[in-house]
Amino acid sequence: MTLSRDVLIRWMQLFAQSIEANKDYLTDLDSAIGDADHGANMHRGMQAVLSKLPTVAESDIGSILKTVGMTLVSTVGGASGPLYGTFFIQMASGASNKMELTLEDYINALQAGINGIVMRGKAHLQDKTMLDALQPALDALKQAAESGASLQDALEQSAAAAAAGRDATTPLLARKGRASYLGDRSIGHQDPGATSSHLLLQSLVDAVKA
Amino acid sequence: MTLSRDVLIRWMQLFAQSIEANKDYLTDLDSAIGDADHGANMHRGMQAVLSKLPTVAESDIGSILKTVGMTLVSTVGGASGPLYGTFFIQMASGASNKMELTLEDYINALQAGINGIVMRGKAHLQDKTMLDALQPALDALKQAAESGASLQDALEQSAAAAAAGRDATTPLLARKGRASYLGDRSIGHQDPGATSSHLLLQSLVDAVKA
Amino acid sequence: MKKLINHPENVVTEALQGMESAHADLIKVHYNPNYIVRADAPVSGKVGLLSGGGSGHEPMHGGFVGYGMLDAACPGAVFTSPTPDQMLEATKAINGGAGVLHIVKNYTGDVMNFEMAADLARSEGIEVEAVVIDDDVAVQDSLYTAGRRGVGLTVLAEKICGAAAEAKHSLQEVTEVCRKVNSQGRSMGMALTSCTVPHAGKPTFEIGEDEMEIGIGIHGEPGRQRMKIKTAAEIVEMLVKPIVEDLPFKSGDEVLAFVNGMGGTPLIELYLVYNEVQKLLSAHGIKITRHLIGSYITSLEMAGTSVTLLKLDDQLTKLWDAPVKTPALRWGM
Amino acid sequence: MKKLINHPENVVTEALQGMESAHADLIKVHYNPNYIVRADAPVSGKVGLLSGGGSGHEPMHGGFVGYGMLDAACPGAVFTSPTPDQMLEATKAINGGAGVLHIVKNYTGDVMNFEMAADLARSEGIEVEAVVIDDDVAVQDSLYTAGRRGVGLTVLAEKICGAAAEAKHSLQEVTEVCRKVNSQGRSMGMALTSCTVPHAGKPTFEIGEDEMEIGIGIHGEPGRQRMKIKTAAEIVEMLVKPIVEDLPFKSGDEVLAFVNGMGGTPLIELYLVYNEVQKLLSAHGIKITRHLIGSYITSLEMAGTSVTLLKLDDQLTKLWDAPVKTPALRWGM
Ligand SMILES: Nc1ncnc2c1ncn2[C@@H]1O[C@H](COP(=O)(O)OP(=O)(O)O)[C@@H](O)[C@H]1O
Ligand SMILES: Nc1ncnc2c1ncn2[C@@H]1O[C@H](COP(=O)(O)OP(=O)(O)O)[C@@H](O)[C@H]1O
Ligand SMILES: [Mg+2]
Ligand SMILES: [Mg+2]
Ligand SMILES: [Mg+2]
Ligand SMILES: [Mg+2]
Repeated sequence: MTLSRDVLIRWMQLFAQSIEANKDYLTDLDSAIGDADHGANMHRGMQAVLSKLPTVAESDIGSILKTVGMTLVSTVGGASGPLYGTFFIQMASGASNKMELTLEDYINALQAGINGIVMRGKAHLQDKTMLDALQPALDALKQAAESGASLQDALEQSAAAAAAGRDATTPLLARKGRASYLGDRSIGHQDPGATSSHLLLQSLVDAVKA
Repeated sequence: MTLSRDVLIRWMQLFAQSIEANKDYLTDLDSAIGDADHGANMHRGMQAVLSKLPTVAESDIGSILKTVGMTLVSTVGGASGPLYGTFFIQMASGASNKMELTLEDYINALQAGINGIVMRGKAHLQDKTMLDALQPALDALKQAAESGASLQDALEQSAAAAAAGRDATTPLLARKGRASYLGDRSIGHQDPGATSSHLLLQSLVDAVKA
Repeated sequence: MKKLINHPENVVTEALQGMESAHADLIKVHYNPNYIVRADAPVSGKVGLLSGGGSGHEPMHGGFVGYGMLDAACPGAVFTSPTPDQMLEATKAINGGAGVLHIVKNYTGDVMNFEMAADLARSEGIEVEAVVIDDDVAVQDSLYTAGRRGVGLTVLAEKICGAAAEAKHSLQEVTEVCRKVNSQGRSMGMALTSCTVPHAGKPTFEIGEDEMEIGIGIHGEPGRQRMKIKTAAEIVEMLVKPIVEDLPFKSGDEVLAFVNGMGGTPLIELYLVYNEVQKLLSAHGIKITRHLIGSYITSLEMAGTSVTLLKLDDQLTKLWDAPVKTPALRWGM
Repeated sequence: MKKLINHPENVVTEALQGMESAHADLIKVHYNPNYIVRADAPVSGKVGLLSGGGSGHEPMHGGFVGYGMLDAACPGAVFTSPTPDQMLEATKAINGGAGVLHIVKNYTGDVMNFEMAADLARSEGIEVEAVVIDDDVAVQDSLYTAGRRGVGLTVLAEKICGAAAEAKHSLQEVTEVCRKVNSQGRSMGMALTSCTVPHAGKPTFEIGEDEMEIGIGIHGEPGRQRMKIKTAAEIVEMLVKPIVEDLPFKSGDEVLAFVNGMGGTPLIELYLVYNEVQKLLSAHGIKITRHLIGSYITSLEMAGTSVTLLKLDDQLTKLWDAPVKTPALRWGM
């Protein structure tokens, strides 16, 4: 089994839905340790992505991912705009002209996306950012692939690892992004970006199942 | 029995005390239909009067009343400053060189004071102002004098009439002062200036009794 | 009560001290009695312009003292008219021999105190005129014989008369201009929240999370009407329509539109309100040729806005455009 | 949520429309992508000055576009950094051939978006420099590697660099001046209330009637510390002491003191705060030679204040005094 163009487009549609459903939740998380806009930011961006998707209905996967990334960059703003934007643009870089992604392709793409986030945001693990959901998800994905899991199983394990990573942000003291200004007061709150990152990976699981 | 200089000075002291005790109450009344300062205004003025009283300890009644009036004019501000100020200045006009006031003198003085308020503020009865306490008080005073009441009884009846007049302001629609801007919404609230005017006349009763 | 203050008793004095140390180049502050004068007062041969009123409306009036606007301002206690002795001293301090105009907002207390001060000044040989500003169309019933309140138009009158006085117009002429401004301008205001008088320590009125007051003045007094909160477009219509109908302003008129914040309303909202005012007036064929947007006549920390429209002609436009240099209004120099 | 708005989605656009119709003589507003430019942009041979950031801080930045200050400003969504495409378009629109300086407040989002924009502009052949302002001493621990926030000093940097650019200094020189301002200025802020992001619809943080937040930023984020409310004198000491000790400012220093309101704080309180700042600094032998008092960098309707001190020398003082003509700051013309 591979990830087809249709699955990727469905992924974006489901992610947009999931953001919409969790908009207030993300904003509440961002109220506690940020500036109360993460839900609105991601929603604005994914609505723009939705309206752009028809223009890439016939394109290769690289173009789809790049369009998603460029759209996020130019509509989200804040920290999450350049970060998620770079994530998709970097994912796209190895996927140009591809009409489907194997598990291995997807692993490489996710690795590239995460590298992009680190390059742009210079965060480390445990800084209480989206990286704390994404990196464990990549690790789990690789492990699943090594142990011969199916694509679907691998994605599920990856999303589960993202959820665990997200939960593990709660006790952390933030060292990057707006939450870092709070110092000790950031402890005890779940990171909004890690939360949206889990939603992203969970949406892919749902897209594959659908 | 007459009103001596000592009684007049005690009157002002007791009025200052009474204002102090009722400061928040007067301000609350003024919050409902005005600008929440009548208590503070009167308190500021009477504190200034208190500190001026020693300078007139040896003076005639006209000078005492005039000093009270001038002090109120220059420290109270708002509507009540010129009104109470003019009241006392006009009361003083017939009392220069007097060392005591008979009941008749006091009636004349009160009449002059009220005339001053009307001249300055151009209010009519039932406009929901201090006049609605003062005018009935003067009427009652005259009636008591005609029926041969003692000074103390006359003052008591006068203060009681002021209380009734004050209470009767509640259902009125304000036509003068700040409360008039509220239109119908001024109905149902007791007038702050009528309330302080009653305190004034009640303080004289207390000063005579003390 | 949440305020950046030390003690309620000292708010006015300490704020004056702040103004004094900040703006020593423009103004001098006199204490006991309190008044603020132009650093170069009295200006010989120029009509002196005095205004004053309760404190809590900053920058009005003290922030408007300086070249091209007021010669002096008398700050009272918070929301309480100043006293005649303040006004008398200020009148004397700014009398440059051409007489003094008192610009008075129409409140019983202000009017009476200014009347007493004018009498005292005249008895000392100073020529004094007074114009009472009464522009608030929220107070519309002629039964309420205290008349209309003076609100936003006061700021425009002070600027325009200041320019006329600076141009060495006579007391008669400056007074005429002030009357003209008063006859050609109207205002109305609304509030989203109450304010808290420092002495009182609690909000002047209670108001629900979904309510607003329409037809408020500038002293935290309740308005004419309480209702559910509406959109900016609906609110602007409720403010502008009575103004336009009252004068009335007509299609083809050129106006100065003044969108004022009550103290707790941020500028982003005032621009949004201005946008609605502009749209509504242009639908009526009324053209905004000058504007003022900001919190210039406030009610402490009240959230809300007021709209003032002043019908312009060449004379008023020129006087509005003339240079002004005060702590709160400055252009052309 | 109590706001003078129509719909949360449209706040930024409608406020921009209000600015556009009010200030057509000074600025032009471009939509999709959103940016505000000087009416006469690009000014040939002059370094272009661009800043930007989330909306909700008005008048910053759009109110500072005009002669002697910014050439363009990019407004993002409320409290959200604008996007690279806005910045790229604005950069192109103000490039008069002498290069463009980006003045960036130090927030992860702002920095990343401006970095992307600068890369794009450079790839189109425009010379771009960027200076990141990070003046907030509330963020003091070097462990928190996002670094200090950019707050009040940004306003001063924009004015001073604007004067340098207007004097046709080179991109190199204007950049140097900006770095100098950043190295010589420090700020700290506090809040009495939270603010409400229109989208969110409820206050960003809850706070008791007797509490305040010390060490806040400008995005309604909670501060470093919550405590019982104190007097203005005590609050000023909590703000000014860390500022003075950090640079450090020393006896004999001449400074510009900027007392800023967060949006919901009235001017009377800002003057009172300024009075305390002045007293405290003069006790330290530090002399205020220039000042700015008002709500210039706000957090929507938040009540609170911030203090910024900038060490002055002849160069900076002259640039500060140079004429400026923008919607929100104007003098000398
Ligand atoms: N340097 C960084 N590297 C990775 N992720 C980051 C970084 N800074 C912030 N983030 C993520 O961005 C999220 C906040 O996004 P958002 O609220 O949309 O932007 P902003 O902080 O500009 O308001 C944080 O919860 C965090 O996960
Ligand atoms: N024209 C008037 N004539 C008589 N009394 C008046 C008049 N206007 C106002 N008052 C009285 O003044 C009182 C208000 O005084 P105060 O609150 O001290 O002044 P202000 O209204 O200026 O704030 C009112 O309650 C009313 O009794
Ligand atoms: Mg955020
Ligand atoms: Mg009152
Ligand atoms: Mg009053
Ligand atoms: Mg943000």
